[in-house]
Amino acid sequence: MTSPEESVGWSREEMAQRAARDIENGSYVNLGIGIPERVAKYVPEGREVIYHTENGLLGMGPAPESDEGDPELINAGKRRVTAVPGASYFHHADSFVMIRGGHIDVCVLGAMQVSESGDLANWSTGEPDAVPAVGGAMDLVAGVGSVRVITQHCTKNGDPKLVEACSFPLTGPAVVNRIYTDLAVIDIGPEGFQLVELAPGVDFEYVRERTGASLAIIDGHWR
Amino acid sequence: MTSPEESVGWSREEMAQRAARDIENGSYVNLGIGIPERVAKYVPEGREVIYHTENGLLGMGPAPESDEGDPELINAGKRRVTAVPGASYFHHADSFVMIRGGHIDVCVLGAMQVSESGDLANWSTGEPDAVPAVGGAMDLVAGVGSVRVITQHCTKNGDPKLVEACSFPLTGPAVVNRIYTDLAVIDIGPEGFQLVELAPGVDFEYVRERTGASLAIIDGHWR
Amino acid sequence: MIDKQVPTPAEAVADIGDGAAVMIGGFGEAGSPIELIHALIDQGASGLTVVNNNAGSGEVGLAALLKSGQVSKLICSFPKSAGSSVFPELYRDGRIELELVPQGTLAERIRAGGAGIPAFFTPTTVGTSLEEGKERRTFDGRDYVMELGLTADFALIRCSHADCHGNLVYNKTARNFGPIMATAASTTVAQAANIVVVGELDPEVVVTPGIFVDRVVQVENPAHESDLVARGEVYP
Amino acid sequence: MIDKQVPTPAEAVADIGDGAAVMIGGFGEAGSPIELIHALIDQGASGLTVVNNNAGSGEVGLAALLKSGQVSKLICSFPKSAGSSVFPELYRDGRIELELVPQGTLAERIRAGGAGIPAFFTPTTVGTSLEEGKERRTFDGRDYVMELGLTADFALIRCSHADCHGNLVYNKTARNFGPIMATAASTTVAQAANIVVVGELDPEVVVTPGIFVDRVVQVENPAHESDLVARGEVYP
Repeated sequence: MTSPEESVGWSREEMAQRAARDIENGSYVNLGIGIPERVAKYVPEGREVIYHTENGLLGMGPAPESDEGDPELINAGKRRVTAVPGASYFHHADSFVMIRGGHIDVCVLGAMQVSESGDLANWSTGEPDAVPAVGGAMDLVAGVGSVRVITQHCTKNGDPKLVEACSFPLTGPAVVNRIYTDLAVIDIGPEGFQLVELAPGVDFEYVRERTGASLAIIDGHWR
Repeated sequence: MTSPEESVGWSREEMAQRAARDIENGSYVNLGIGIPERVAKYVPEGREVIYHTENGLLGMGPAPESDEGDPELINAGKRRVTAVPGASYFHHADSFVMIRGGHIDVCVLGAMQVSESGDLANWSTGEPDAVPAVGGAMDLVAGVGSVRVITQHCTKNGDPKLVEACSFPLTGPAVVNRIYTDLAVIDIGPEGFQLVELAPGVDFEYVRERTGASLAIIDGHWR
Repeated sequence: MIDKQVPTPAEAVADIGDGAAVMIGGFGEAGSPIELIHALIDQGASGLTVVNNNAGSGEVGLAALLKSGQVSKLICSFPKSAGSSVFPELYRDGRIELELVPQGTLAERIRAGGAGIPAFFTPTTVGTSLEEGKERRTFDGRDYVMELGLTADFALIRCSHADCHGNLVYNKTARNFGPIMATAASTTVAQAANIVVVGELDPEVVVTPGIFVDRVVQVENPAHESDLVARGEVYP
Repeated sequence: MIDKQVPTPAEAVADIGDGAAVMIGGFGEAGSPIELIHALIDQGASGLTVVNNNAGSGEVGLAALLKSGQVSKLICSFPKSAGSSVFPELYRDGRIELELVPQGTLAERIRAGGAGIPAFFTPTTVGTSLEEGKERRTFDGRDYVMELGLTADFALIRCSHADCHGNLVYNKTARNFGPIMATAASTTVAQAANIVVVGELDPEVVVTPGIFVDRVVQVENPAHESDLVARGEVYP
C-alpha cells in the first residue's frame, strides 16, 4: 500500500471530464450526487444529452443562476436545479419505470469499492450503528444500461478501492461496466479489471500496485 | 319453466330506473354496455355521480347532442360521449388501477346467469366455435366495491337466469351483490338469493317459480 | 440535435421484420395509428404477433392488417366488433392464434413489461376458465394469479402532439394504451397530427416523456376508422 | 354537490388514530405537506407507521413529527439528511423501527398497493443484504425478488391546485410520491395552495383524478421546509 500522491493523475474535475468524454450524443443519463454530478458540464460540445433525476424530472438543467430557483424544482441531491426545453415531470413510480425498465442509457455513480467482477459497494459501511440509507442506488444498478463509476483509486488511507471482492455490503452484483479513477480508466471485462487508459504521468505498474486485484492490458485497447 | 309474460313486471327502462335509485350521491360508478348504460339518466335529482369508463375517462357525460362529437372521445362501448366539468383522462393502466384497486364504488353489468352464491357469467356461452371476448368484465367484478346486475329474470326460452350454479363460464365467483330483474330486486345474501323488492303486480310465488334456486324473504327487508 | 422525426410512415416501419411482436395502440378507433398500420401492410412483414385491445372494424386499419394474413397471433381482450367479420373468420378457420387477456390484465402486463417487472399477482380471472395454466397464490387470505410482463419489438401509437425529442400528448380517450405501449417496446413509433418545436410542450402536461419514443412521424390529417368504415373503404 | 373541501388542516387529520399507517408525500421538501404534518403533531396520534422517502430535516415537518415520538416505525429509502439529527438519534436509541426500502421498490410497492396488486417481482436488491427474507425467483434466466404492495390508512400530500372533486395538479418535482400515495391510502388528504372551481382544471392535465382523493384543504402560502430550517425554526 502506498499513500496517495496529490500531484499524480487526474483531479476530481478531470475525472468528471474524462467520464464526460464517453457520454454519447442523444443518451439519457442519470448522474449520482457528488463528483458524478459534475460530468454534465464537461460533455463535449455538439452532443445533446438528456439528464434524468429520479425524483421526477427528465431534462434536468444546471443549478439556477441566482440563489433563487424553486424549492420544488430540485434534483436527487435535494439541490435546486432547472428544467431545459423538452423536459417533463412525472411521479416516482413512472420515474423508476425509466430506471428499472432499462430506459436510462447511462448512470455515473460514486463508489466505496468495486470488485473485479463488477460488484459495486456504495451505500453502506456495514457498521452496526450507522444509519442505513440506500436511496435509488440499487434500482439504478439493477436497471440502467451502462453503469459507470467515478472514484479515487484508493481510500484516504491508501487502501485500494478496486478489489477482488467487496468487503462492504453490495449495492449490486456484477453491475459496473467502467470505472474512472484519478489514475486510470478501467473496464470490467470478462476476466476482471481491464485497463482502458492511464492518467497523464501514470504508468501501468503504478496503477497495478494500487489495485487490489489483477489488472489486464488488452492489446491496442489503451494508450 | 314458464314463458315470459311481456305485460308483467318492469320494462327495461324501469329496471334501469330502479337500479338508479340505489346509486348513492357522490359515488364513482362504471356502467356496462347496454341496459346498464341507461342507469345514468335515471339517477334521482340532487345526487352527483361520477361515471368511469375503462378506456380512460372519469367524469363521462351523455352522448353528444348532434351526431358530431369527437371520434377520440368514446366510451367502453365505442360510442361517442362527452366529458363533464371535473373530468380527467388517463391511460389504460391507470384506469384499471381505479378498477382493480377498489376505487370504483359501483358497477352495473349485464348477465347471462347469476348463481345463488353470487357467481356471475356474462362473457361467454362456452360454445367451442364462438369467438371469446372478455374485455374488462373480469377486472370489474374482481375489483369494484359493489357489483350489481341488470338482467331479465328468464331467458327468451323462459329458463331461469338466477340459478344454483352457472352452466356458462364464469366472469367471477361470488362477486354479485344485487340483481335487478324485470320481476324483482334480489340480493345475494349469506344464504343465497334474497328478495328485496317485487315489481308492481308481481307476487313472491311468481318470482320464486321463475328462479332456479331457493329465494328467501328477509323479514322487513322488502315491501 | 436530438431529432427523432422520420419523414414518412413507410420509413417509420421499414425495419419491422418477419415474426416481430408489435404492440398497436388504440381502443376501437380512438388512438389507432391507422397510417402506420397501413404502412405495415404495404411493407409486408409476416408472422407478426400483434397486441391490441380489439381486432379492428371494417376492412381498414387493424382489421385490414389481420386480413392481409401478416398476423399469426393476436393478444387481445375483446376481438369482437359489430363492424367486422375479419377476425372471426380467421379464427374459425384456425388461421390465427388468439391469446385472450382481460383488459386490465393486458394493460398491467404491458405496464409491467415497460417497468422491468417480470411478473405480478392480480385477482382478475381467479376462479374462471382464464385462470387455467396460471399460478395461484394467496395473499392476506385472498387468491390471486400470477401474470407475466409483456414486451414487444415495436409499438405503433398515435398521439395529437409530439416534439422531436419524442415527448407526446394525446387527445382525450385516444390516450388509452399509447403511454404504456411506448414503455414496453424496444422501438416505439408515434404518429402525431402535429409536430411542435422542442420546448413548446409544457413539462407538466407531457404524458409520454421522450425517453420512451424512438421515432415520430407527422400524419397531419389522420383518418378516422369510423369514417373509412362508413364509406365502405377497404385497404389496400 | 360533491365537495371534498375541509376548512382546516386540523379538521383534515382529526380522525388519524393511534397506530395508523400514514403515507406522507414529498421528496426532501418538495411536495412535503408541512401544514398537514404540523396538524398531525398538534393532534397527537401515536404509534404511527410513517411512509416517506426521507426522514425530514431540521426540527420542522417530518423531522418534528419523528421527534415528537408519535412514530414507531418509518418505511423509507434514505433516512439521512445533512440538516437533521432527529432520526439518527431515535434510531441509535432503538426508539424507532426502520424498514429500509430502495427508492424504486418503495415507489412500486405503493403503486401496487393502490392498484390492487398484492405482490410483484423486481431485480432491485438481488444479491444484496436487502434481499434477506425475500423470495427469489428466476424469469427468463434473470433473478428477481418478490416485493409486497404497500397500503396505508391515510395519505397526506401536497399539490399546487385542487378542485372540490379532489382533482389535483402538482408543481414541478413536488409531484414525486403524491400521485401514487393518493391511490394507496384508504383516506387521502391533499393540501393545495389553490382551490379552483370544478371544471377549471383541464381534463388532459389532471395528474391525480378525484377518485383517489377524499379531502382537500387550502393552505394558501405553504411553508417551505428549507426556509424554516434556515430560520432555525422548531415545531411546535
